[in-house]
Order: sequence, then C-alpha cells, then structure tokens
Amino acid sequence: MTILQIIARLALWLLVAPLLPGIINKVKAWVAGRRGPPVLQLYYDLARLWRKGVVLSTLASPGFVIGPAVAWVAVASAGLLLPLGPAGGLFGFRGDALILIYLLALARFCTSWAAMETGSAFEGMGAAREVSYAVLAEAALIAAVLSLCIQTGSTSLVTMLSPSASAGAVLLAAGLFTVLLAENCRVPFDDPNTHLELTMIHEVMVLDHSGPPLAVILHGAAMKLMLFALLLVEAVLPLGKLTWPTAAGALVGGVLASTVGIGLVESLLARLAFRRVPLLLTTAFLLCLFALLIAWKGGGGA
Amino acid sequence: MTEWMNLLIGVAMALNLLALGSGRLPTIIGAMSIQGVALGVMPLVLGEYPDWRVMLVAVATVAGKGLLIPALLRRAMRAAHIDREVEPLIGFVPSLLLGAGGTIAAVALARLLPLLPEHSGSLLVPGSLASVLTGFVLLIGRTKAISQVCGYLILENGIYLFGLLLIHSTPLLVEAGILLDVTVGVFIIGIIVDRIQRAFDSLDTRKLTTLRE
Amino acid sequence: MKDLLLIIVPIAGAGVAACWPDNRSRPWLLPVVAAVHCVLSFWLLISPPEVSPRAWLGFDALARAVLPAVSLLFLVCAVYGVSYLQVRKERPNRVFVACLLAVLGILSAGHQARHLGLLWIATEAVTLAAVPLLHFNATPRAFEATWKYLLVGGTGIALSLLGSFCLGYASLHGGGTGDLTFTALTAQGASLSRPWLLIAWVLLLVGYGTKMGLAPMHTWKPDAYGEAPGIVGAVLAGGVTTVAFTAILRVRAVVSAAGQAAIADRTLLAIGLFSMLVAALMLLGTRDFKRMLAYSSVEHMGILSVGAALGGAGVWAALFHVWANGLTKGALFMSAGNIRRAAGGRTMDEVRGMSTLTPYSAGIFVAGMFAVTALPPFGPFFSELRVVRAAFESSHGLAAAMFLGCLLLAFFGLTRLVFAIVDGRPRTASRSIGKRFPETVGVILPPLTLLGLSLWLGLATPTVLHDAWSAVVTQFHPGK
Amino acid sequence: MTPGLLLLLAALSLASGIVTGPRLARTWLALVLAGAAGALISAWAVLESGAPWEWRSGFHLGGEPLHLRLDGLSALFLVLLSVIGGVSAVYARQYWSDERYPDSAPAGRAWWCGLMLSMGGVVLCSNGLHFLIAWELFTLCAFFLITLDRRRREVRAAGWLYLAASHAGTICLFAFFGMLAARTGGWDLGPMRDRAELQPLCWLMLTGFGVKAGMFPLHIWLPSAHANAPSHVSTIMSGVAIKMGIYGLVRFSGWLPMPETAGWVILVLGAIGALFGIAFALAQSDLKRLLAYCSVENIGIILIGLGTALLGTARDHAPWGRLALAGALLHVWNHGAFKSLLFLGAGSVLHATGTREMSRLGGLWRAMPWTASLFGLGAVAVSGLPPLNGFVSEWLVYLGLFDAASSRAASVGAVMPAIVMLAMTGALALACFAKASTIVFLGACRTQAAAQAHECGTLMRGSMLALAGACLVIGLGPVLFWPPISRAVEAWSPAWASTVPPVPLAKLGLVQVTVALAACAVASWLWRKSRANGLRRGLTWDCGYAGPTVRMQYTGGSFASIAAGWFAWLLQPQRVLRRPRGLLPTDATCIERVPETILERVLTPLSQIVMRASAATRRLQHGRLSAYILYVLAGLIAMSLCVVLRP
Repeated sequence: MTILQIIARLALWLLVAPLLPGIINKVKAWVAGRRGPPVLQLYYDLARLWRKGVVLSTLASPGFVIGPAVAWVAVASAGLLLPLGPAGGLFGFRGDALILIYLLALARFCTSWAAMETGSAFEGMGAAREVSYAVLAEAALIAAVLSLCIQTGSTSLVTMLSPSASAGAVLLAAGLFTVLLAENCRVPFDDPNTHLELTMIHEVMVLDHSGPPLAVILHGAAMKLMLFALLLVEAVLPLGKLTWPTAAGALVGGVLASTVGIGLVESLLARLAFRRVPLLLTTAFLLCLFALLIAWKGGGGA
Repeated sequence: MTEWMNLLIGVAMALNLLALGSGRLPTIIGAMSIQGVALGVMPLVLGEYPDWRVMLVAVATVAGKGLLIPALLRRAMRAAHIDREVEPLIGFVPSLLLGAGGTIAAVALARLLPLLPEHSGSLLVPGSLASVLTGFVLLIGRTKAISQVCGYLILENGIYLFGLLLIHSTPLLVEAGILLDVTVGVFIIGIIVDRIQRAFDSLDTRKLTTLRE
Repeated sequence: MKDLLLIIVPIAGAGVAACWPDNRSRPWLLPVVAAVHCVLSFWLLISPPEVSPRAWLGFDALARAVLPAVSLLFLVCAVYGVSYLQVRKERPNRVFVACLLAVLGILSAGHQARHLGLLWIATEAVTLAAVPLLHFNATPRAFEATWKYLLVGGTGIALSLLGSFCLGYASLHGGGTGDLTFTALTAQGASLSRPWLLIAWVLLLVGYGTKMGLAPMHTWKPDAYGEAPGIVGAVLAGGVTTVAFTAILRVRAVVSAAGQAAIADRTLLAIGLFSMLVAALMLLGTRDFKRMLAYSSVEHMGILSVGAALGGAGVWAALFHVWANGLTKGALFMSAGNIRRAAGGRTMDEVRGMSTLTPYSAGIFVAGMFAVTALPPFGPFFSELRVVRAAFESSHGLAAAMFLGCLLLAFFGLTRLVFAIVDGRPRTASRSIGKRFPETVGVILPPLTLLGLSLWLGLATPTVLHDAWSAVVTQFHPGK
Repeated sequence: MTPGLLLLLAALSLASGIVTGPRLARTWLALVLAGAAGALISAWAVLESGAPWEWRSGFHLGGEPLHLRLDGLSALFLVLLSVIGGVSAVYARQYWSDERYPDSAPAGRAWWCGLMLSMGGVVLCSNGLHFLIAWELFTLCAFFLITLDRRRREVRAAGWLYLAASHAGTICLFAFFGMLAARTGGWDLGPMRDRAELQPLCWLMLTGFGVKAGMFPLHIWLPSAHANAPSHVSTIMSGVAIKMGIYGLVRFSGWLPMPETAGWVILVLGAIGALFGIAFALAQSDLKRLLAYCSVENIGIILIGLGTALLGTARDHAPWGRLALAGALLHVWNHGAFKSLLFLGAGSVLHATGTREMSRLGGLWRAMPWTASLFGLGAVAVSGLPPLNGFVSEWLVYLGLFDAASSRAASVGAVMPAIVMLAMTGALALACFAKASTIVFLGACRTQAAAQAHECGTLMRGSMLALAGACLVIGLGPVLFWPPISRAVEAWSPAWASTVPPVPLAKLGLVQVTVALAACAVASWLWRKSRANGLRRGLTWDCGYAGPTVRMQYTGGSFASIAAGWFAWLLQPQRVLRRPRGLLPTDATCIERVPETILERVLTPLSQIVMRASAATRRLQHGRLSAYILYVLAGLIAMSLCVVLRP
C-alpha cells in the first residue's frame, strides 16, 4: 500500500512539476502580449536533453555529474516528505519539517559543488551568491516553520500545515512567497532567462552542464518550485478544515494562483541590483518573524 | 642623674644636626666620634652602681664608636683619596629642617608613648627617635659611601640610645647592638679592600647603578 | 645535645676549612659536613627532643618543621658546590667554603633560637657571613651587589634590633622581668604594653621582612642573586630567608598571645600580597634569568606571608611551601647557573637555544619553572592550592583572587623568559663557550635530585612532616 | 574482564608507551591501540549496562585517596578519547614519521601517550585535587605536542598563547576547586545539587572550562594553536581536548546546583559563539584556521544544547531539556568524528603540498581522490546535512529548542532567537565548507605545489576512512546510538533516566538511509546514462573566452566575500591593496587578512595596560641605593599606617 503511495506521489512530483515553469512562461507571454512557448515546453526540453550527449569540462571530476543527481534526490525526497493537503503525508513524524529544510540545503550544497567543478569564474560567482543569500532565506524559512510550530504546537509537517488561518497568515504568505522567489531564483532576485552571466545566480551555476545532468537540474528546479508553492499554500490555507474535494481543489487552485503570481511578478518587476537582495530577503525574514510573534502572542493565552 | 643624662642626649642631638648641616666629611666624622664618646659615657651616668656588664658596654662603645670607627673612616678617606666635599641629594638646609622637624616630632611622639616612671623624665626615647630619623635622612640624602656609612652610624646610635632603656633588665641585647658596629666595620673594610682592588673609583653610590630592573 | 651539634659541627667545619691547605680538596668538606648536619637534623625531625621552656636554644616545633628542609637543600647545594668549585679552579675558595659552612651553622642557630636577642644575633651574623659569598666573583657588579645587600640588609637588621628593644620595653612596661625568651613573652601575653608591642611588631616585620625580601624592602635581592654563584643564591633563598620567616612567625605568636593577632595578620596579608604584585609585575618585564629567580623568590616570600596571615591552615600551607619552594628553587638556581656558564650571558637577548646547547640543564630549568609556577604534580602546586583553600576557608575571597591573579601574571612572565632562553637557535658566541662547560653528572644530578624531592614532597608528603607542621600550628596558632 | 581491569591495562600500556615510544615506533603504535581498545571496551561496557564503575582505593596521592569513577558521562567522553586518540595515532605514524621529523617525532610519541593518559585521568578522577593534576598535565602534554615543530617561530607563539590562556583558565579552576573544598570540607567530588550555597561557583567553572572548550569569546588561543600544531595534534585537540572543557562544564553543571541564569548565559554564549565562530571561519584563507574557527561554532552548538538542558532542569526537568542535552552530547561525538576527519584531510593536503593557504591549492582531486572525497564527506557532515551524523545531533538540539519554544512556558520563548541563529549558522557552515572543499579540491591547480601533490599513504587514508565510517554509521543508524547517549543523560540528571528515545530516531534513520541509497542509485544511473550518451571532454565554457587561465578561477576570498561582508563589523578584515596603475599596469596585489578580533582588539590593549604598569614598577628598581633605603622607610611607614588604620 505504502509502496504504491510512494510510487504514486513520486510519479506526481515527476510529472506535474515541469508544468509550473511552463505556466509561468505562458503568463509572462500573455502579459507581454506574445504567444509564448507551449506550456509543456519544459517536458520537450527535458526529453531532448535526456537523449543528448555530455560535454565535460577538462577540469571536472565525477562530482560534476553526481552533484546534480544527489541534489535531485534531495529535492525529490523533500517533496515526498511534504504532505499533499487532504491526501496527508506519507510518513509524517516529529521534526520532519527540519529534515525538509536541511534536504533543500543538501541540494544547495551539491549544486554549488558541481558548479565549482569547472574552475570557471562565472559559476563560482553563482555558487557564492547561492550559498550566501540562502543564509537569509533559510532564516526566514525557519522563522516561518517556527511560527507554524508555535501555532500548532507540533514539529510534524502534517499537523503543522493545517493551521487555522490566523492574522499571521497574511504576513506568512508574503514572507514565504518572497522566500519562494529567492530560493527558486526568480525575479526580482534572479532572471531565469537572461543571458548576461554576471547577473545570474542559478542559471550561471549550470552554464557548463549539458545533456542528462542538465535535464536533472532543470527537473529538480521545477520540483523545488512546486515544493515551495505547495508549502506556501498549505501553510496559509486552512486545508485541514475543508472536506476532501474542496481541500484538493483549494490546493491545486492555490498552487496555480501562486504560479501565476510568480509569472505576474516576473513580468511586472525588474531584477534587483545585487546589493539590494539582502534587504529584500531581510524583509521576508521580518515578515515571517512578525507572523511568528503574532503566533506567539495568540498562543500565549492558550 | 637624669639631668646629666639629658645633657648628654642633648649634645648627641645637637651633633646630629651638625652632621646634617655640615658639608665636609671630616666634620661629620668628628661629630660621629664625639657622639660615640658621649653615648659611651651614658651607661655610667645612668646606673647608680655600674656593674661589670655596664662597664663593658661603656668601654666597648667608647672604643668602637668613639675611636675605632672614626679612625677607620679617616683611613678609608685617605686610602680612597676621597675629596672632603659632600654632594647632597637633599640639600643641607632641607636636611636640617627635616632633622629639626624629626626631632620635634620625636619629642611629641615620645609624649604619647607610655613610659616607666623611672624613664619618664629622660630624653632617651625622643633622642633615639631623632637620631634614627637623622640617620635615615643621611642615608637617603647623601651620595658618598662614607657619608652613608656615617648616616648608618647615627641610625645605629639612635638604636643604642633606646637600648639604654633596657640596659639593666636585659644587658645582653644591648651588648648585641655592638655587632652593628661590626657591620659598619665591614662597610669600611669593604671600601678599603675594594679601593685596593680598584674595582670602582670615587666612592659615589650614584655610580653604583649598573644593576637595575 | 644533638641540637647543639647542629650548630657546632658546621662552625667547626668552617674552622677546619679556614686552615685547610689544599684548594683542590677543600670543597669536599662541604658535602661531608652537610651530610652530617643533614643526618642529625633528620634524626631530630623523626625523634624530636624535649625542649625546656626556659632554654634559649632548642630544636622546638618550628625548628623541626623548617630546619631539615634547609639542611637537605644545603646538602644538595654542597654536592653541587664541589663540582662548581672544580669548574672555578681559578678562584681561591678558602673563604668561600669556610663562610658557606659558617652560614649553615648560624642558620641552624637562628632556626633554633628561642630568645629574641639570640635570634637577632644569628640573623645579623648570617648577614655578615654571607658577604664574602656574594663577593665571590669579585667583579664590580659583584661588589655593587654586595654593597647594596649590606646596606639595605643592614638597615633592616638595625630596624629589627630596634624592634627587639621595643618588644623588650613592652615586656618591661608590662611588669616583665626583661626575660626575652619567646616562652616568657608569650606567657606574659596580654599584659604586654599594647603601643610598644605594635611598634615592635611593625619594626620587626619590616626588619625581618627586609631579610626575607618582601617588597618594598626586596631591592637587594635581584642584585645579590643575580651576581652570586648559583648555590649561594639557592642557600640564601632557601635558608636565610626562611630564618627571617620563622622569626616573623615566632614574633607573630607573641603578638597573638597579646591578643593583637588580627592586626598582625592584616599587616602580613597586606605586605604579602603587595610583594606578590610587585614581583609579578617585575617578572613580566625582566630579561635577566638570574634576576628572574630573585623576583620569583620575592613572590614566594609573599606567598609565605600571605599563608602565615590566613590562620592555622594557612600557616600549615606556608610551612609546606617553605619546603616545596626551597627545594624547587634550588633546582632552578643550579640549572640557571649551568646555563649562565654555558651561554656566557644572562639576558634573553644574549642567551638563546639552550635546549640544543645544554639539553639537560634546559630541561631541568623548564621543569623547575613549571614546578615553581605551581604546575602539578610538583610540591608548590599542593602548597599553593592549600593556601588558596585556606584563604577561602578564612573567607578572604578577595585576597585569594589577588593571590591567583599575581600567580597568573608571574606565570606569564616566567614562561615568556624561560622559553625565550630555551628555544630558538643558539648564538655562535655561546656555542664556543658551551664547549668549555660540559654538562657533567656533578652539575646535573643535584638539581635533578631536588626536582625529584619536590615531586616526592608533593605526591607523597611524609606523615612525619605532616606532624611537624601540625605541631607548629598547634603551638603557634593556639585556639581558632 | 571488569572495566577496572581493562582501564588498568589501558593505563599500563599507555604508560609503557611513554617509555618505549621514543625508541620503538611500531611498539608504540601497538601500545596506543591496545590502550585505546581497553578504554573503549570498558567505556562501552559501562554505556551498555548503564552501571557506573567506581573505585575508591586506600592509596593516597598528594594526601588524598585515589577515587575513580566511570559513569555514563565520563564513559561517553572516554569513548571519544579512545577512538580519536587511536585513529590519529595511526595517522601520526605515517604523517609525523621519524624519516620526516627525526628530532621531534620520538618526543611526540611520548607526549602523545602522556596526553591520552592525562585526558583519561580527567574523565576518570573524582577528586578535585587529582582532577586538577590530570587537567594540568593534559594541558602541558598538549602544549608540548602543539610545539613539536619548535623551530618555527609562529608555532612557538601559538604554543605560548595556548599555554597562557589555558593557565588563565586553570587559575579559575584553582579558585573553583579551592572554594569547593573550602565549602564542602574535602576534595572529594560527587553530586551536590542540594547545596544551594555552592551556586556562585558555577561562574568560576564556566570561565575555567570555557577557556579550554574554546567557548566564544574565550576562544582566542584556539585558532592559532589548532592551525600551527601538527595535523594529528590539531585533530586530537579539536576532536577531544576542547571536549574536555565541555566535559568539565557538563559534569559540574550536573553535579552543582546551577542558577537558571547560568542556563541562559550558556545558551546565549552558545548561540553567539556558533554564529560568530562560523562567520570567522568563513572569512579565513588558511584551511586549518578555518577548521579551528568551525570548532568554535560547534562548541557553540553544544553549549546551546547544554544551556537548554539547564533551563529544562530549572523547569522541573521538562523533557525538551533532555532532548537538547542528548543532542549536545551526541554532537560531542559527531564533531569529534567529522572534525577529526577534516583535520586529517587538511593534514594530508599539507603533507602533499606543504601549504595551508587555500588560495595556493585547488584541483587536488586528481592527485588525491581519496582525500578529496573523504574531505567532501566530512564537509557534508560538518554542515549538518542529511544523511550524515552532523544532522542527527543538530536535529535533536533543534527539536529540543522547538519543544521549548512551543511549550509556551512564558520566559522560555526567549530560545526562539537561538533557533533562528542556529539556522543561520547552519547555512553559513554550508557556505563555509562549500568554499573550503571546492576551492581546495576542485577546479584547476592554482600553484605548482598543488600540481605536484600526491595521495597520502595507506595508514593516513585508513584512519580517515575509519572516521568517515563513523560519520556514516551514526548518520544512518542514529537509533543504535541512543542507548549510550541516554546513559550519559541519565548520569547527568537521573530525572531523565529512560532508554526509549523521545523522538522517532528510527524514522529519521530510515529517511537518511533512503536518501543515501537513492542518491547513490540515481548518481550511478545518471553517470552511466551520460556515459551511454557519450562523454566529451572540453574546455570550461567561459562565455566564449577561449583561453581561461588558473588566475581566472573564483578564489576563496571572493567566494566568501558576500556573507563575510555582512560580518565586517566583527571581522574587521585588514586589506593591503595595490591597484593596477598606468597605461601598461605591471602587477597588482590584494592581500586580505582577518585578525583574531577578540585577541587583537580587546585583549592586546588590556595586556598593554598591564605591561605599562610593569614598566613603571621596573623603573622603581633603578639601582640607586639611597632610594632603596627610602623604600625601606616607606615600607615602615606603610606598615605603621596599616596597623593604625583599621578597615
């Protein structure tokens, strides 16, 4: 039974994840008044990359290929830990929220390791930015998780993520959305489809990747996006209170909404100057902190 | 008896001031020897029936303080060709003032101290204190080795004066005081010997400052 | 009888040395006499004789608790002295040997003196007897050191005589017969006239403190220890100073019998801590490793008087420290002497890399330095820890803090200097000199023995010493 | 075989190691391993059974009867000592061999045995006097090990700094034990929680042991000592020696009555230390200094756990306190394992290239694949990432903090900042070790030295493998290690006695194993797939620039610059910059040095004040005789005043 569940969820993550970038691009195209690439574009890209050969830098070690693989595994298992709204979690237990956060960190470590393999100036730059900004993003994330934990008195995602929407929810939503943008290297932190390497974080880390490894990286990024979208929605919406179908609907709708939101942000905002990035991230952190304080205050009486 | 006693002590104190004030070594040495004789006479004046112990002390003192040490000092001066001038660190007038102040302070202090009835009239305590202070002033305020020796001698005379309070009860202790003279003797012999060894010229202790920190 | 022999044998030995013709074989008198003295003193330590209260001399509790340490240290120094004088053939050693033995005899007298006057005479005599020892090298520096030693020390001695007079007068004024044995003075107790007693205490403390080398009267010490041969330094530091210390203890007993113990302890504590502070500050900056030993000795004198101020347990710890420090310091003085000779220099600017030049002496020097800075498992660690504990027990928390702070500063200073000397690359000049002074067994074994003794003393303090020290505490610290 | 007998054997073999070590290297290794094994077995037996072993003998040492005690807590640290000590002895056999260091290697072997013996004494002795003895001997042995290579000046300076700092700590311990003995009336140690009058002692204890543990801001000695010591010594120093400080803190915080304030202070110091320590580490350019500062960070994490535990005891033994303490104690082991692994790795790099400067290394993976992969593993572990051991202990500490926060006990809410700081510490650690491992081992060789590197020998590799194995085992099977940890917790506070893990460690282990296996599977699959699709080697794509050179590589300094920039106020980096000038600029340099701020900005000025006082005092000893006699007079007057004036 559980085996089947695992396979089902895995399949879900594998298949649905690449959809979100497509949607984002579509939204951006609409806003810009273009037709834009098909929603399933990423699927095509992945399929094509999967068949292509690989060009390895002469300096690169096997870690260049192993890194993306481990990162992908980390993100995937983080996804499996995440409860899917009404469907609940696979095996929720105390403290799995922290495992989720640290699995994402593992993914980050592996991507930056792979980036440093080539000894290129640009990829080092990307890796440095990635790991540095993550410091603030992670602080914000942990603050969000902590506020949920205080709200629900539990450190297990399943119970954490069905909060009664409190006053903090709005702040939490704002904070988590910003973290989402930062962690997935979207505008205003990063521009996924610029071609000026100096201004990129994630894209510049994968400059030298090609073929299956690149496919794995892209798919991992998509999964990460979906993971954060789910986390955001579940943290904010009181799914636990709704019935099965409504909850499922709300979940899907929420994810779609946040994806569209990302698209809109990308098309309406410009990328920040890098020295501004910490400022924005700190804002996100403060938002989560206020949410935390509200949760603490609200909980204080109870 | 006490009058005689006090007279002698007065003489000693006056000699202290002279030693403080004079700028020439021979004068100081002379003062020394007179003071030594005076001190030597005191025990005889003090006791009604001078027993042999007291006699011994008196003789030893007169011989040591009055004759031997001054002679040695003079010899040292000759041997070391020391010029007769005293270079003071503390000028003569200040030293005199210090000495006078010290004497007054000594008298005042002696008032405060409880004394046995038989000593209540005598100047022994203030005299000794004054001499000790004078000795310190000379030791601190004079640069020549010889003049420092003189200072030490005066300091020691003050102690001897005090010892006279005990001369009947515990003679030995006072006799022991003679040993200090031996110390002084060693000083002077040191000077002479070293002069012969030519280890350091012009007995000016300001030059004795290679050892520091 | 034996207790008198302790005095007579060395004096006689001194006489023999004075008329001994041969310069080569004369030094051998030192170990012989010292051995006899050592045997006697330990015999007495193990089976203490009856001391009649009226006696002026006697192997009483205090002598029993301290004198054997001096005798032991002297024995080792004597053994070292033989080989030292072999190295210094060029100097006639008649006066040296005679005076060294005389010092031993007078020291034994001073430790056993139970009469104020006798004690003073002994101190005076030892001061004079030490003069030729300090002047052994007959350099201008040596003369200067001797001169300062004599004049500062003489002033101190004079003050202590004045103090003795005052104490005598205090007893007279209190209706005493002028009997100045400590037994009598203690018996007279509260009837001693208070002002005279206090004056006497101050004068005696400063006077004997000068002999002990407590700051600010310590100024003669670095010069004397710096210029004298190593063994003389060791004997002065381990023997003469302890006489002064026991003198202070004896007087303190009288004062506390007169009910003024609080004042006495206050002054002792103050001067002790001040000495430790001054010594620590000096140690931080000094560059001469023989003068360093002198300052370290000043510090340890401070430790002694702090201990003496802390009541029974403190006195016990202080006596322990007399042993521990004396033996350890001896090892330091000897190894320092070796290094000094082999390196041909005395400051950290001239001396470097001795670990390669004189490995054994350097090793002993470092070990002794660690021992003297209270690193376990050597003796001083235990004694100083006991002082700290005594301070806390007598609720002197602040004093303990200052005590430990000074220890720390001293540690900084000592390690800095010692490692500067031991490490690094030796100067070419000292390389050549080093060859002329090889590390023979004769100059290595004695300090090693002392270190071993200090180790043994710390780890397994013999019960007989426990008893001896406790006896002192019960006699000189009645009540409390 | 009782623990006592085993311990005796261990002690004997180590003692004979001191004697034979200088001569016979092989015998020495055998003896050390035998001793380690003996200690390990006995300690493990105690941890298994949970029955403490205690031995009071009539044999007196320094006037005190010998009293040894091996309970859960000391067994925990004894295990650490024996494992790390044995492993790095093996490493040292090849790393600091007689051939390379003929004059220092023999002494080093003797000191090594002395160090292990004395540290064993520290964890075993249950008598204040003997504890101090063992403590000081251990300090001394460590000092002589750090300064094995005495010829180098910076080594001597580092050694002296270590000695001075440790002695300052020891002075505090003198006061601590002296006061303890004065108040309890004896040197014997044991639980005395019920004696409220002992509470003030905890501050002395905190300072004394804090110095040795490298607790921020008392860590001043640690970076230079760990960086300049021979690598096997750095290993035991940061793996075990600083843990002795932790042992003292845990041990006596368990025995003494602790005010709640102490819990808060330890917690705050821990949090600050963790964050600042890793910030310092991030900014370092010297590989071993980086690792040393990272030790400060990990000590901070351990202290966070301990502080939370103390808060827990203050709140009638709340279970979250137990959780945090368990995390801290497990982290003691974990840090021992991965930090030793990293230091050994750094040692191999130093051994192979002769430099610790990361900017001179790079691309070493080709020459030394073993070291590279093992160092990478250690980096993952030290960054606290699943599926390795670092994560397990941090997870436990986190859970303790989260439960404390959500327990809604009013004041405990103040632990929340600690949680956030811990999270930032984790992220910074990731950045720091992403930098360290990749700059050193990946990319192109930056210098000739790096290009001519060679893989380390079998013994060195073997010891690193053993430690890596430990990291893996603890990471994948955390539940196996719960019973021993719980024994230690029980020894600390009997109120928390229970062998059932309060958290689903088994499930955590399951996740970790799954992730690990999946990672291996996917990685190999991807590798094979790429091979199948055809691998082509090409020049690194530098955006069209065809001739990338080594100098174009991203350097460690620039890698860390962003995050380090946020801490510039603390790090105060000193930069020597020579910009390119003129039409045809010849050369330009930029040297950045990060000082040990606490030492150079705080302590040095203070010491200068003391030195000024000392100089003033020395001027009084100017050699003028008359002044000396004036001093005597002054002493006389001062004493009279002291008599007349009563306080």
